[in-house]
Amino acid sequence: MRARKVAHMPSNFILEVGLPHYLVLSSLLFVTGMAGVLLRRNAIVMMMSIELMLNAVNLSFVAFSRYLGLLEGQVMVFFVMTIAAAEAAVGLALVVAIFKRFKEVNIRFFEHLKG
Amino acid sequence: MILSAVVFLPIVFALVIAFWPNKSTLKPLAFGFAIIEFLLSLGIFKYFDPATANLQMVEQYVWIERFGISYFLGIDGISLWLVLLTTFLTPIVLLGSWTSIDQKLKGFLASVFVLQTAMIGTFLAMDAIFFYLFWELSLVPMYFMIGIWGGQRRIYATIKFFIYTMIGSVLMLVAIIYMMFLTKDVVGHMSASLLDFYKLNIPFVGGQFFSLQTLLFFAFALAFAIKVPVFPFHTWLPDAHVEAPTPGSVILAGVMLKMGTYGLMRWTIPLFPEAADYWGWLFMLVGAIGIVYGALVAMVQPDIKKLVAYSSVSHMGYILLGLFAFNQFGATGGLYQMLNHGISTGALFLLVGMIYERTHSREISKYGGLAGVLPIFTICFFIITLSSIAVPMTNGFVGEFLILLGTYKADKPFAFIAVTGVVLGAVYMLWMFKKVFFGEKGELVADEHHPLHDLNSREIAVLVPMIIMVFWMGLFPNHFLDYTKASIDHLVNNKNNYELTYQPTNQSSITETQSLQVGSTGVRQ
Amino acid sequence: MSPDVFLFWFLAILTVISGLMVVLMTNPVFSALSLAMTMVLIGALFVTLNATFLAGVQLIVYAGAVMVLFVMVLMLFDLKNEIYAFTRGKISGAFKVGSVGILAGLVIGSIGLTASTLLQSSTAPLVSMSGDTTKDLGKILFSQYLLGFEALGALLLIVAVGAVALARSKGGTHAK
Amino acid sequence: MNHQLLMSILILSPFVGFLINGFRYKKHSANLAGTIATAAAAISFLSAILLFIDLLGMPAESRKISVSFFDWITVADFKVKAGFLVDQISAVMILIVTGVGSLIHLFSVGYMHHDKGVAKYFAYLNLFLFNMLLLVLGDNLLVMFVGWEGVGLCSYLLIGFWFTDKEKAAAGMKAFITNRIGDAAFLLGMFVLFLTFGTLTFSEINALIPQSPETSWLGAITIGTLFLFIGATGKSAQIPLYVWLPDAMAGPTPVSALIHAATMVTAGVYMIIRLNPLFLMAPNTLMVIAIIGALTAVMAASIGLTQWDIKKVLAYSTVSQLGYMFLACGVGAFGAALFHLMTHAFFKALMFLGSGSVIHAMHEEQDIRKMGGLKKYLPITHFTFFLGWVAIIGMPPFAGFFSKDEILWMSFHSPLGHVGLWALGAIGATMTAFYMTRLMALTFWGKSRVPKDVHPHESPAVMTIPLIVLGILSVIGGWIGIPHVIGSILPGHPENIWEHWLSPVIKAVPNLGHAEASQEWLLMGVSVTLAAASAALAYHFYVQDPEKPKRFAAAMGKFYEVVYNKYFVDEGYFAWIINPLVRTSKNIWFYVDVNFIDKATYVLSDIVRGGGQFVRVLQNGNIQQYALYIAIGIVTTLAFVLMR
Amino acid sequence: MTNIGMADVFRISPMIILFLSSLIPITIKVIRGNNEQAPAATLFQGLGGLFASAILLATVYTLLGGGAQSTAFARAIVIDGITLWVGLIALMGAAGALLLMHDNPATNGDQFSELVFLTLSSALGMLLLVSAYDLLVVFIGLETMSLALYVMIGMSHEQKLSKESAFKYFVLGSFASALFLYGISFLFGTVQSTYIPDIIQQTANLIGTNRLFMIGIILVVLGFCFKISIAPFHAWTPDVYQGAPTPHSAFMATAVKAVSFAAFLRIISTKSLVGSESLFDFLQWLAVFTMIVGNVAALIQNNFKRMLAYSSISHSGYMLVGVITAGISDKTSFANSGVVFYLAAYSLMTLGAFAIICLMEKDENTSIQIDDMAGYAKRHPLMAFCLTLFMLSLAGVPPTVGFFGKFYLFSSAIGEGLIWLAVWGVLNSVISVYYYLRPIVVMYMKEGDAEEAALDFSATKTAILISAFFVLVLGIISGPLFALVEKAL
Repeated sequence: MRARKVAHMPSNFILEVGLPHYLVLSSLLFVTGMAGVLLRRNAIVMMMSIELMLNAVNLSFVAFSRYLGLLEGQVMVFFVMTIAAAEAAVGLALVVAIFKRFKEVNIRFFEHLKG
Repeated sequence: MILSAVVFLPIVFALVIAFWPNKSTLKPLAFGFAIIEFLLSLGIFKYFDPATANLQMVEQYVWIERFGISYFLGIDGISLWLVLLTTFLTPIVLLGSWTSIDQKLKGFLASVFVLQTAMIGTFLAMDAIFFYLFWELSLVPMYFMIGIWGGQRRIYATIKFFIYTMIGSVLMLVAIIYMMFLTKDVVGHMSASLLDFYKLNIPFVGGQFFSLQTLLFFAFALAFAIKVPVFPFHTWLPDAHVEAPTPGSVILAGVMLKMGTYGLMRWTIPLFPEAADYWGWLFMLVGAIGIVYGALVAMVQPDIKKLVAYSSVSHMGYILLGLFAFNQFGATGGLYQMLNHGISTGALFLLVGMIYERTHSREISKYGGLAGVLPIFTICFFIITLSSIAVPMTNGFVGEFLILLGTYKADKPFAFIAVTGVVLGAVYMLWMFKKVFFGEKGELVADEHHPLHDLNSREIAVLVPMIIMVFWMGLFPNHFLDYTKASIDHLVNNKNNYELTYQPTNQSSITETQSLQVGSTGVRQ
Repeated sequence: MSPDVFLFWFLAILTVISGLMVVLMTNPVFSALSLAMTMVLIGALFVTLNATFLAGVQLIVYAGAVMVLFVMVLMLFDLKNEIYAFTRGKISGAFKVGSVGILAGLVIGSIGLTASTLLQSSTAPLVSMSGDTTKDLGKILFSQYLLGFEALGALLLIVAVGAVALARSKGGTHAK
Repeated sequence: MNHQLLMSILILSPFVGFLINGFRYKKHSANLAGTIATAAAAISFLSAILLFIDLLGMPAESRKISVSFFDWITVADFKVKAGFLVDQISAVMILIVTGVGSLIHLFSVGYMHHDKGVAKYFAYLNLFLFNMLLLVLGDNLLVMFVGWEGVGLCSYLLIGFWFTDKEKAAAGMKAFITNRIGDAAFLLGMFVLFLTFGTLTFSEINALIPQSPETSWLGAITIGTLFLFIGATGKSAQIPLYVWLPDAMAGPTPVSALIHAATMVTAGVYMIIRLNPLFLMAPNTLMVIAIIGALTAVMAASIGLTQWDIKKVLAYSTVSQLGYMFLACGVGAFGAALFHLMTHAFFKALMFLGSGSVIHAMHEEQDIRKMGGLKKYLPITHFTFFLGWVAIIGMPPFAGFFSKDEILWMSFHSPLGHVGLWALGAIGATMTAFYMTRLMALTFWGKSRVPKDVHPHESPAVMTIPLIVLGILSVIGGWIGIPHVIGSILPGHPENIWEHWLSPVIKAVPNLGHAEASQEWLLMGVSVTLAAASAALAYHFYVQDPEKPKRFAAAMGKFYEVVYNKYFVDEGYFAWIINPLVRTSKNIWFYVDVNFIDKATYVLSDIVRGGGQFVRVLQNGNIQQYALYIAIGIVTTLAFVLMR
Repeated sequence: MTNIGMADVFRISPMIILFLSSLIPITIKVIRGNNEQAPAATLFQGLGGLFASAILLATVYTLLGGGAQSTAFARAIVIDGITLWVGLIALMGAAGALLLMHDNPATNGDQFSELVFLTLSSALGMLLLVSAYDLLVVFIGLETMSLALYVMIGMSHEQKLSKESAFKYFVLGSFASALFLYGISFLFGTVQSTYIPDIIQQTANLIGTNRLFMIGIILVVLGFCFKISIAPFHAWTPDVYQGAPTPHSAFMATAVKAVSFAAFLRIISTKSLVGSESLFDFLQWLAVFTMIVGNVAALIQNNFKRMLAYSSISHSGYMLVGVITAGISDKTSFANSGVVFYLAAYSLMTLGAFAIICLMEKDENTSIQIDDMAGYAKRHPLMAFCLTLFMLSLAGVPPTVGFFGKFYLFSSAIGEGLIWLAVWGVLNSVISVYYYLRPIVVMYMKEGDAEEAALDFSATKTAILISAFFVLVLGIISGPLFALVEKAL
């Protein structure tokens, strides 16, 4: 069973692009973004990683929308984009405020609250 | 109405005291209040019918309808004397602490009255949640009493006290809630009424710990056992007693410990008769161990108060033994011993407090020869010691005798263990008495700079009622037992299908007055 | 391999690479540029999914406005290559990479296992999505999603006021 | 006169005396306090006499005055009344208690004249009388137990009367606690009897006993009576609980006379006599009682041979004599036991008071090595003491002879007896004669060894009058129980009034065979001869050749050491019971309470705290760490849910 | 196509009025040339808005009576019992927080108008969230609420910790919303709708079979778990509560938590989700884990706010028990109302506790350590008494409302057979007793400098007294309130 799948999958998988492809792509982008949040220390890069995650979500929405034939997915994306922009604005405002205070955007300097 | 008044009047007093403007009149005011409360509680006798085992003077109003929780007060022979004990001790405590409590007086007096409400409520509430409310409420003022007016390690002691007691009682809460759901099948709706709980027919599987009745039984029993306190859970008690101020110790020993044994008597045993039967040996065992253990440990205490505290452990072991003997002697003796212990240990703590006020030390080794210096004090102490070691004609003897008789009837080996407590009790009390009162004058007693004064008239007034009670209860136990007889007979004879009924007096009653004959059917056999 | 398929693979691989670059570039500016590129590529992917309007919005809002914002802030801080770009703890790093990897594995695995059933339940015709969807989008937006839309308006106002307030916040009443 | 009133006066009069003196505890006037107390005792004695007269007026079979005051404890079928009973047994006892008691009160007035706590002393003494009356009069075991514990309590108070002396306070405590051990057994005995018979009233128990004796060791009656007997060993100072009595001599000497010789210590014997039909049904118990009694008699006597303290000698003598009483009970001769109880009360009270007089004269000196030749200083004391001496060594026709002889005879003759028991009794009697003579010799006869600064003088009249009265009683007290063999040869053939009086309430020993008079004569002769010989020996030792005892003691070596140190019983108790107990207590307190239960609680709380510290470490302030937790949470959840 | 008319507008009138009134203070500030008006005036405007909104909410609910016709905007929102009660709790929380902000040195004075605006806006988001019937609206509500909060925290006059905490909150919040959104996308993909009733309806079919659906539902659930700070998603809570100005902490602990729970309840409180036993098993473990983590960590805290933050985590654990019960029970109402009642109770007592911290703060940089409270009882006997009341209520000691909250919550769990959860809950509440008693211990039993302060009244004290009053009174007469809640749900 498994052997057959392995044998046939590649050609199908490469030649027939469908919803799963987009979903896999979106999930890869999502976890990449997640990894960015987890690994990068620069506050702005972390925020960018979050944007990446949101974009991955958007991709998934649009893919669903396309393959399910539902426009609502695109509406969702529309909303998500707006909110992401708003988030970015607030986030950057915060980062600027922090920078003004700490002269630093590396999150390792923001560990006063702990325990 | 009288029960409600008895329960809630102290809260009103507490409020009045909290807003009383004049600090100098606080003490007489509070004392007067306590006396009023005591007189009011005497009024219960006017309506009390000793001939019936029914619940009397019932007041029941719907409180939380959804869960069948009601404001439910009632009294019978089991709770009667405990209520009286509470109201009797309170004025004594107040009088006894006249000079020892000077700081934050308002808070102290208010605490005492709140505590009084909580304790009386515990004895009178016949609704599980209502009961639980008072049960837990009683922790708070006592917590403050120990924590604010206590000794050096008061904070450690008070937190230990609070958390120990809490651990037990929360499991009881779970059990109560579970039983409230069980009542649905019996009375048709959720009910927290104790009378409905009695109608429950909880399946019991012997030998299996994780069976329903056993688990519920232990959930209840643990709560009460910690409060009593039963042997392995007793360590909070010495700490609490040693650190507590005198009035705190008196109330703690005098009444609060009784809440545990009362709970066993009122709740655990009749609610889970099979489990109580099956596991009774365990409780008799820990009771017997408690007697011997408490006595042995009391024997080697360097601190008078700690000694008295461990003696409490020992005495409470007797009560446990009596309750789990499941016969009239044991139960009567147990109940009587609750009162005795309240009087004698309460008085002991008062006495220890009096001497502590004079010398600011409780270390036995620093005393000696007190008898020559403080004769009245010595006499009082001696009388109370006699009561504590159960010399005949004092109250302690009646209780201890009945308990031992009941135990012997039920289970001889435990009686043999318990009887050693009779000897050991004398050993530690008299040993202490010898060291403190006899011999050459100790460093505190001989101190030229602080000559000791014998008891003043206030202190004598505090002790005289106690001493009168010691002999009254010792010589005429029937005056007291007449009131409890019906209830205890009912409890012992119908243990396996115990029910309480009452004559309804108001419309909003949500409990049927006709008792369902659940005992004759179902799993109970 | 049809052009569509080729396009997809091309865009997909590029997107993943640029996405990875966002994370891996130690210079934040490069990260930002990679992110911009990723967004553009995603916009392109939107086009392959017949979401042309969204593709446009993606370019304007994301690649345009948001990225400009990011870059601007970066420039404000004048950041160079960072020495401590990544977290250092080895164990926690392993945990982080591991958890992310497992998450990817789980999600992708689930997608793989569910792929066959994914579209069966769909009854809506695919054809309607082939044309331009902008108009329909507008209709839905202003009927079914009107509340959300309005709320979004309020949200933007809040964010605007908030960002201004944050920027102007001077600090303590006892500020020196 | 109304019996109830009479009974009330009898019992309450000492109590009232106690209250009056108790509230005057600070007063120093010995005369006033003594008068009050003595009057209270005397009133009691008068009532006792009146009751006795009433009793005499009744027909022999129904001689019984029973008064019940109130229901004391009523629980289910356990009903105990505060009921009192005067019958043949208790009538004798109340007469002894109040009579001897009154005399000793009177003596005390003189003896305690200079003591500051004299009011307190008399209060205690009256309280003791009250409790003793409760004990004696109680018509059931529980009321008896009230008195039983009450007298123990008074004994505690009086032994520790001079409480500033640690030793004396300790002696009081020892007495009380040792008694308590017995009391605990007494309680158990009551439980057994109550659960067997459903009552604790003597008359009902005695009516309910089975027809045939119980042969099993585990039968209810055997066990119950054994428990009661253990109770009696505590109160009446028998092996193994006798150790308190010699120490109890720390109390004032009249107290020793009243409590530790005449009355309280005989309570155990009295209790057994009260329940004689029951005990008769438990031959096993009787056997134990007899053996213990005989052993105690010998052992205590042997210790008495070596003691130097005048009161200690008397104390061991008391233990020994009590042993005789138990021996009598054990062989079923309850009448003889009561008889000896009475005569012993006379002569032992006499001797104690005499010793009190001596001590008084010697300014609180009790060591007989520092006395000698007191005869000329204390003629009355010496004379009365002499009477006591002849009585106790069993010289006919003094009181002790009749009672002791009866016991020895019965221990041989009774089917429950044994020649071995008789032999032990005879040995004991011999020793008694020896140490008593030794006491007489060292105290009154021979050369004076009195220190120079002490000037002995005869006691005042209040002290000598009781001595004289008791001396008379010691002489004639035995004449009411003249055995048949002697009675038959005496002019007028005096009857054995004693036996006759007691016959309705004391069951005769079953299967008592017919006795040969010659046998009885023989045994009597042997014991009297032995006693006389040993008395003569002692006289030789201590008066004629005072160096001999020392040589003799040296010859005995280790054995003498052991006996002199009372067989090291006290030390043994300390080493094997008390010290281990205290050590164990300390250990369990330290290891179980402090180091186990509390530690366990601490460990629990430490675990909780440790958990807190752990969470605290995880909460390190780094956002990425936090995000990692989220990621881990999500991954775990997904894995958990999806993999299932 | 659905018609949207005045009826819909009427249904969202509480939100509209809130939005409009939120604009008043900043508008006035702009009109006054960027000068703050009197703080009291701003405060009253804000309170007025909240009050009006509450009144309207109650009116709307009363007129519509819950049920199907109370939806609006193409069923995007619904005004039902949860909306009403949790909405009221949120508005109350906001009002309380406003009162606190008025006095607190970290929030009053400069930029108070903006704060009021943001608070009301956040409340707007909350109303949206509690009434949302569509995951999209949920998301929007969530974001509105959160974004306003991030800014509010960042605006604190305190410069160091508040910035850090705002940033942490922001990053983690965004991270979680991304995950949440990702979950929504899967739900959308599998159910083909984001409409909650649709999802619930489809659940029965999809739950066992469709793994993507499972991922979606899990991510959504865990997204809520983040907001309500369920361990291990709780890590932000202590840092943020501690760093944020105390009024904002109070706001978060009361309103934010309440509405997040409400939205969570809406999604989970359906029998159909039981299909995934493993999910519920896992949630149960999470609940237990959360209680333990919260309690043990709170045990060793010395910073009062941080302690309360951990305690808030543990309370989330308790409430999660109720939510789980609601999820598996037939009669959802009982467990639901248990949770809602607990939310109300918890809000009251925790608001009071934070309010007292506010009162103690001398300037914006003060951080209240528990050990510093020695002698407080002597200085402010009334306040100390109130704090005692709050602490005991939090610990669940009768007859306070906290006890009855726990009682209803655990009753429902026991009624559904989740006894072990109830046992864990009560055992944990014993642990919690220890740290709740600590402030009391320090206040009453340790000596501190003690000159009795004059009795003056302030907005904060008003909030404290009102909370204390209700903590006590609602405890004693909790029955009717609970009946009311239950009737509504």
